[in-house]
Amino acid sequence: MNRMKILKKMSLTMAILATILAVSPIVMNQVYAQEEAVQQAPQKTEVKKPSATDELAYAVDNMFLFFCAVLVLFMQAGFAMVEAGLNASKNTVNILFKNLMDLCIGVGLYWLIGYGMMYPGDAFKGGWFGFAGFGVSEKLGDVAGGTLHPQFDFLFQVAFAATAATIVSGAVAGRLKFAAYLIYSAVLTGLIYPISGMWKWGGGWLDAMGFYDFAGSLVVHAVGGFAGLAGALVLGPRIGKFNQDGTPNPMPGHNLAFTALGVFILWIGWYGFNPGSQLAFYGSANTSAVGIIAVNTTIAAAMGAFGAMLFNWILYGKPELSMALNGALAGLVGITANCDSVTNGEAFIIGIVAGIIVVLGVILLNKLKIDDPVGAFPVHGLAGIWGGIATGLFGDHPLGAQIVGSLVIPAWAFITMYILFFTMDKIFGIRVSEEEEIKGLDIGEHGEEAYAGFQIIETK
Amino acid sequence: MNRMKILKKMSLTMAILATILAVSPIVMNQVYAQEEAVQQAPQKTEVKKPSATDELAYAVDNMFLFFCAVLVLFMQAGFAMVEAGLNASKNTVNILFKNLMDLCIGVGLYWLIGYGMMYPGDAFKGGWFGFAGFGVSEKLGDVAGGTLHPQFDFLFQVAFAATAATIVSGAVAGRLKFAAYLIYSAVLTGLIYPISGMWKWGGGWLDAMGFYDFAGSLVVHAVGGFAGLAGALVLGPRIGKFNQDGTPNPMPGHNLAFTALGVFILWIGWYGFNPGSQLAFYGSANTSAVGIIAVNTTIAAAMGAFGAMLFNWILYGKPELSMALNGALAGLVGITANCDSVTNGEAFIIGIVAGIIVVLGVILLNKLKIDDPVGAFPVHGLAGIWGGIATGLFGDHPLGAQIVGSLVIPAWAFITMYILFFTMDKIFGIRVSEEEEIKGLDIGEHGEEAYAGFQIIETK
Amino acid sequence: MNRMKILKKMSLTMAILATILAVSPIVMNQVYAQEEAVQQAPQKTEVKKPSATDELAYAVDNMFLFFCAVLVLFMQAGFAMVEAGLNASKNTVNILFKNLMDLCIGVGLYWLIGYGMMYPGDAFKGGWFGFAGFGVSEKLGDVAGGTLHPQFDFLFQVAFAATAATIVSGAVAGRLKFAAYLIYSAVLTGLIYPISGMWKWGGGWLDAMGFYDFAGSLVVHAVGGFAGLAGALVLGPRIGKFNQDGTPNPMPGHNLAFTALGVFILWIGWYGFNPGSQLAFYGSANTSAVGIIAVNTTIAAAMGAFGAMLFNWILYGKPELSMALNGALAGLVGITANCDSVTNGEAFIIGIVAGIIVVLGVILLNKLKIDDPVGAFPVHGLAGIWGGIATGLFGDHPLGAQIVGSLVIPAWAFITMYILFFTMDKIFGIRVSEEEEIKGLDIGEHGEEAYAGFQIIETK
Amino acid sequence: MKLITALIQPHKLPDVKKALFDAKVYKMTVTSALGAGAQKGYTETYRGAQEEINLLKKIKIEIAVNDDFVQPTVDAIIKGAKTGNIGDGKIFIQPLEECIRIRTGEKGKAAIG
Amino acid sequence: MKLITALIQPHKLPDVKKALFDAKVYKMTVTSALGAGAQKGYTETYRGAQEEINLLKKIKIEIAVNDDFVQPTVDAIIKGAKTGNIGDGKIFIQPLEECIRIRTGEKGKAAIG
Amino acid sequence: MKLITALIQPHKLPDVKKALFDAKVYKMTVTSALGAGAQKGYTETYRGAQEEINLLKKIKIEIAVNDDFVQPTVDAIIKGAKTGNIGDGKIFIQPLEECIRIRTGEKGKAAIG
Ligand SMILES: Nc1ncnc2c1ncn2[C@@H]1O[C@H](COP(=O)(O)OP(=O)(O)O)[C@@H](O)[C@H]1O
Ligand SMILES: Nc1ncnc2c1ncn2[C@@H]1O[C@H](COP(=O)(O)OP(=O)(O)O)[C@@H](O)[C@H]1O
Ligand SMILES: Nc1ncnc2c1ncn2[C@@H]1O[C@H](COP(=O)(O)OP(=O)(O)O)[C@@H](O)[C@H]1O
Repeated sequence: MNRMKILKKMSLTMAILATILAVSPIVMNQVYAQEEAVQQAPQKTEVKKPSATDELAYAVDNMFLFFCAVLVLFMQAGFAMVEAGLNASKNTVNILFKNLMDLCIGVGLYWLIGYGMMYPGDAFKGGWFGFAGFGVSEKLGDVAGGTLHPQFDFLFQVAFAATAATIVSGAVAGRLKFAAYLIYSAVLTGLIYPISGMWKWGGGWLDAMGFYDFAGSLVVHAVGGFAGLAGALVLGPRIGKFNQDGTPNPMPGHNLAFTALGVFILWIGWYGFNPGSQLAFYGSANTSAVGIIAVNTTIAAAMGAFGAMLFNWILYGKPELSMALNGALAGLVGITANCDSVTNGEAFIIGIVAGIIVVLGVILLNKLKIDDPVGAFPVHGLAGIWGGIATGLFGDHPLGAQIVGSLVIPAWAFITMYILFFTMDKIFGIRVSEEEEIKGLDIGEHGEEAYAGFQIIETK
Repeated sequence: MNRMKILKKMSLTMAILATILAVSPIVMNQVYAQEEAVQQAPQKTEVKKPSATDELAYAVDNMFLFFCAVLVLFMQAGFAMVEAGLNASKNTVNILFKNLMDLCIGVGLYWLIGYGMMYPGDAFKGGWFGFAGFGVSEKLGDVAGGTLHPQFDFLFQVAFAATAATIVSGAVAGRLKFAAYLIYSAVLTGLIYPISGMWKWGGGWLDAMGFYDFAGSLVVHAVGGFAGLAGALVLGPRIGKFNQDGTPNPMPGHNLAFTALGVFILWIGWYGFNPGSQLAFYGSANTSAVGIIAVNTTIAAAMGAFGAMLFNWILYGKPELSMALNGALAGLVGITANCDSVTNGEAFIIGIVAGIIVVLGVILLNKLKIDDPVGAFPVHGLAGIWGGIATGLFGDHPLGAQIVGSLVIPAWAFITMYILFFTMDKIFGIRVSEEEEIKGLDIGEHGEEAYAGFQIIETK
Repeated sequence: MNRMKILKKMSLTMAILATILAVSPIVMNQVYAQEEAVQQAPQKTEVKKPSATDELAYAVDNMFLFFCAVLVLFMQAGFAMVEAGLNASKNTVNILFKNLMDLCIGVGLYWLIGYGMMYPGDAFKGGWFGFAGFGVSEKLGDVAGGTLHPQFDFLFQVAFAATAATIVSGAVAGRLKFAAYLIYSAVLTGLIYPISGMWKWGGGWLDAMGFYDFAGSLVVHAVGGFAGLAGALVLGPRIGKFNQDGTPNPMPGHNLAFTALGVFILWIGWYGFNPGSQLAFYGSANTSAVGIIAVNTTIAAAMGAFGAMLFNWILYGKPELSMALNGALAGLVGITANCDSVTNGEAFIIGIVAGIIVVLGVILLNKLKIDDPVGAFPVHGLAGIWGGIATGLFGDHPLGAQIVGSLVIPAWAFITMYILFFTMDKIFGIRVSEEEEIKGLDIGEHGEEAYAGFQIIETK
Repeated sequence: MKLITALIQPHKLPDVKKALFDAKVYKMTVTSALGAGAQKGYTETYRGAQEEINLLKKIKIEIAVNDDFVQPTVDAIIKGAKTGNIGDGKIFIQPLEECIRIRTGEKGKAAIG
Repeated sequence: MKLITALIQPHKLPDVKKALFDAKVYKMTVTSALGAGAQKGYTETYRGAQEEINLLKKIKIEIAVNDDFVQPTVDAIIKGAKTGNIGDGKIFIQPLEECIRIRTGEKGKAAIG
Repeated sequence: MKLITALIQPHKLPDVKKALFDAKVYKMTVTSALGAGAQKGYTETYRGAQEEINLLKKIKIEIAVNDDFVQPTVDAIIKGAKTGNIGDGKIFIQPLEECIRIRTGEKGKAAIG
């Protein structure tokens, strides 16, 4: 009986797949037609043969971006480890799965529509929205230093989109339905992130206004952090997080070694995130910029961890690892917007302040009775805003524009995502049942436990 | 007494070592003599000083290959984590050890003889077997774009050899004797893999026939996958895997977080595997090719995971992480042969199909009562063949030659490895005792447990 | 009450921070003033515009160093995993925290003073000590192949400093106070390592003498290994390590999967460590050198693991994973000094001998009743010295100078660090209380456990 | 003296602890266990294989008490653990002949509390 | 009522469970344990240090039953766990004075099954 | 026959094992447990939230013995586990009605040792 059902489902799927395979060439041709239309104009200049120097500079810059993209993609492993480690073992499969699907859905949708919305081309300069067409060109454009092959550019950008999406999975951990998460993830990477991304990096209105965000303290991290806040608010805290008198209970993560490994991986991945955002290595000005960016990134991360450790030590009388790890990430987020505009010494200060902000942010969330299991909001939301402001304070960019951008982008992410989570909640309910939450989402949502054979005693 | 024995063994080893040290210069000279003889001819052209452009292009291409090789070598960590996570905790040390030794033995033997057999030079064009001599040249050859230093080429190729070998360790997990595994590993990396590798990449008969396998869906992955199938067949299933009525029992892995981390690492490593197989970055045609390869790889991986998740969801009513992770790998394996020959859209389809194949492959193995604990055969064997066929379907390569290659290489690996495992089994028995299997190979083979202090309740 | 205290501390910290923020510009200006003074002279030559070839070569070399630096920084994750895995679960947070802080403090201090002490410039050639000024120049110097931007150079060097420091954390695991460790770490990265580093790499007296240490078997690894030995000696063994009759008890690590992962990561990181130490890729001589270095590194690592496994098998009748993993690291340490000066075949021998040394070193430590929980001394100290000697035996460098350097550097590290640990111990006691040691440093020092929810049965 | 053993739902441990503390029962020993009872397990398919998981995670609490403390202790456990749903658990009461405090060698009533 | 405690080889748990189910014993509590008994441990050398491991992994099953169920339960355990080799394990039987179902407050025979 | 249960500090297990072996008690079952007793726990703040941890890690040793072995066993446990500090632990003694060796079916005195 059961077997019959499965066989039936199998054949059905196969039939659908066959149909897809049959029609796909047509669809794909359509995609390419549109795409080629868009790319027509610039392709013309391709006629003249590039010089050896152009070819070499082109190779150097694209190779640089390629390896940077790989580093940024590696961050997905870092997020997965950080978030899995900071949550209960009974939700491990769920968290890992959300991280994997972020990337997979992100790649699919950002390829299909997101990239075209985020980089719509000069026609939409200074605007609020644009679209360059489906897919990503596979054609070679101009060959010269500083010019990027669209495929490499896409690879780099899609990793950023996946990063923004994956930040949220930690904030909503332990209680959000898996299917709701997949919908959220699709909307963020396919719509919300590309739109606000276009405002700055696609040449939109924030860019025209003079707002500066080098590698995405706001465009990427604050978007993720505030989307996570929205999710945490709509969901409410996990069972047992807050007592009736409002005091919080610790719900410690099940594997801090995973969390530490994840932070080291993220730190490493950030060497793609920030330096890669220079988008060029050739030319001594670029080379020099990348060098300063890399060192600033390192110093801010180090001081973020150090600052958080020290501040926590002063406040609570002990150095806490999970806080220092959050501090390192906050330092990295804080320097992201301005790593090319500040000195090593200023990076030092930006890092320490970011580390302190994260400790205060955790206190603030506890006060407000908001449950963000991994500290995604303090790390990416608050330190992201700090990054935007610091760009004005230290980095010779107009403070006014920085403040506008540092308010508008978080607000955009928060409001749209609040509406999304709220609407989904009204329609089908986004929170798992109390029983499922208690038993763990691994059993409830996936029927698969992460640690078969290990005896685990969970008391929360 | 015990101490005396150890002291005796120690001095014996030292004596042997001293002898080796004494004779090694002679042997080594021998190696170099042969090697230099082989390299004589091309070395001659080295006389003229290369131009700055040649030097630069040479640097760019070799640097590209260097970092790609590092990424491929990183895949060893990925395999170790995937396989350790998908098995019982009582076999963790054994699995990790096999993965480490794959690499170590692979490096030793592939350096000594494998590389010379796989790339025997033009003299053996179109043939079945050749040998260029022991070791790898340390001499600089031609300096120009697209030319690789033999040492970098070796580094890249040895990582591929180790990959092919390590695939098997998952399929035979939990029951194969460690010593038998070491022998298998030596034979594969020193003999079987280089021979079939030569047929295609060394310019052998399959290459001459027009068979295409860009980065090794068949040459690397199917070889590993079918060797694993041979091992699993000779060994038979683990105790408790199948009931008397033939139905399978779940034997879930002990740490899916390791498995997920491993898959992320493998995904990252594949950016060395596929793009690096272009073997050049300089020249806008190469640059463009690498860009398309990298994006195709990404899309296929993402869609492999997505397809496997969805198909599993449809069949069994739940999204299963371990299946989605296998799906990502299957997508990667499927795109490996053709990543330079298909469009992004085709990569999308190749990935989804690979994801579905892996689910069907697991069902098939259960039906056939073959026990492959990590799904090595569906992921590397079946998706490998799919990659070869897809190269013909989508990639403008003659379908006939693709089918021949996609049958011959798996058959070669399966038959030779079946003979090897079978013969070893007849001579000394390759399966551990029932008692050892039940207690775990960590205690039986290594006297070392992976998780001292953790209380583990294993019931299988 | 508690809340009032925390609020008070919070405002105090804020006040201090505000003051720092206010005075920091002044201090920073000071740093830059000094720094620019130092950089004045070479800056002058910057006037003439570099040629395209110079720009390209500059980009290639700096990009090479950048990615190598990232790989070396990744080694921090490797050390964290290796050391965490080889210790008891009750000390996991502490070990991870020490590894994190090594890097953070190292970055801060090595940036502020260490780099200026280690590379003081030509003025201090052949000397014992020098100082170029605070901070690191952010100015572009000469643009040409082989010239490095100071920021990239710093990034690469600081990763080395952090490596030297982090080696110690394993040797003193399970009993050293966290605060004492922070002090040690600051002294090593800010003072001891830069001084002896200057002797060789900063152009000091050892360099003048003809001593050769390509990538730091001694300058980095032996410094760490012998500093660790000093710490282990001052501290004495962990409770329960040695019986009254002097025989050692096994205190197995709690997670060998972490240790294996860590070793794979370190191995990968070493492709930055050794090849990067060529400090240039452009120019076929450099390209060729890097290729040979990378392959030698690979072969030595493989043979180190293989040698250790085999020797352990011969001695104790079983292949032990933790020993093979240590062997891989020993092979890597052993080849570090000479990877550019030996052939592949010699690397083979150097690796095997290093693997054997590590097994003997563990036996030696047991005999001497010294407790080094992770084998830091055999791996980094003994194999480091072996690397120095092997440079003389195989590498065409004067054996005399090699012996001097291989004695002086370890002695320097051992003596200064012994004095430091001893003095700290006299002043405030560096060992945690017996009760804290038994319960674990995670609870005692950090009030945070690594594995919440897992039932762990520790019997030592 | 009696030894009271209770098997409860894991997430009820904090409530039971609180109820016991309110009843002035401060001493206990807690272990984790897997239990099969009236509560139905769940079915898992794992990679195409099916299995009924009928051993569910439980917490086992053991409390040694003097005879006059038996009823209050049982009441407290029920108060903390009861939800009215299947899976709430069971309490077992066994005779306890002697109790010794290792530190002092005290026995019986003096040792138990 | 009696409390039956069995210590068995870990890999025999599925068989014992099956035998118990066949004997209509559906309720039990399972924990993991380390046991020293007639079964010899094994010697490990770890990085040059030797140790005899004499605590082996065991599974502990506890079953509370009415008196007339004691013999069938013991028989079922033996059926499932016996191989004839050292290490097969032991069964202990203790008096059980009371059994309470937390959900309903039922006692004794009514509660145990 | 009696069932002796001891709750001791985890790090005292090797000493207790040794003392038991010296007293010729070779059979036992060991589990890990969390215990609340006279020993005070410790307070943790975790990310700004406070909690008193009052369940401390303990080791539980169960030994089934013949009546004449009760005293030597208790003495051995005390010898191995006692430090004089709070937290040393407790020993419980319960009646044991039957003991069966699964391998042979032997019962009672013959089975216990
Ligand atoms: N007869 C028994 N023997 C041993 N353990 C039992 C017995 N009955 C119940 N248990 C334990 O108590 C737990 C709860 O039992 P259950 O029947 O689910 O509760 P309830 O009947 O109150 O809903 C079980 O999981 C099992 O661990
Ligand atoms: N007297 C005892 N007290 C407590 N536990 C015991 C006792 N005898 C045996 N055990 C437990 O039973 C398990 C199996 O005992 P063992 O002597 O190996 O079985 P057998 O004698 O049937 O071969 C032991 O590992 C231990 O956990
Ligand atoms: N009445 C009791 N019931 C159950 N377990 C107890 C009881 N009293 C003590 N224990 C167990 O014994 C352990 C040690 O008790 P504790 O009071 O700390 O020892 P002591 O009083 O000898 O210093 C506790 O952690 C707990 O596990």
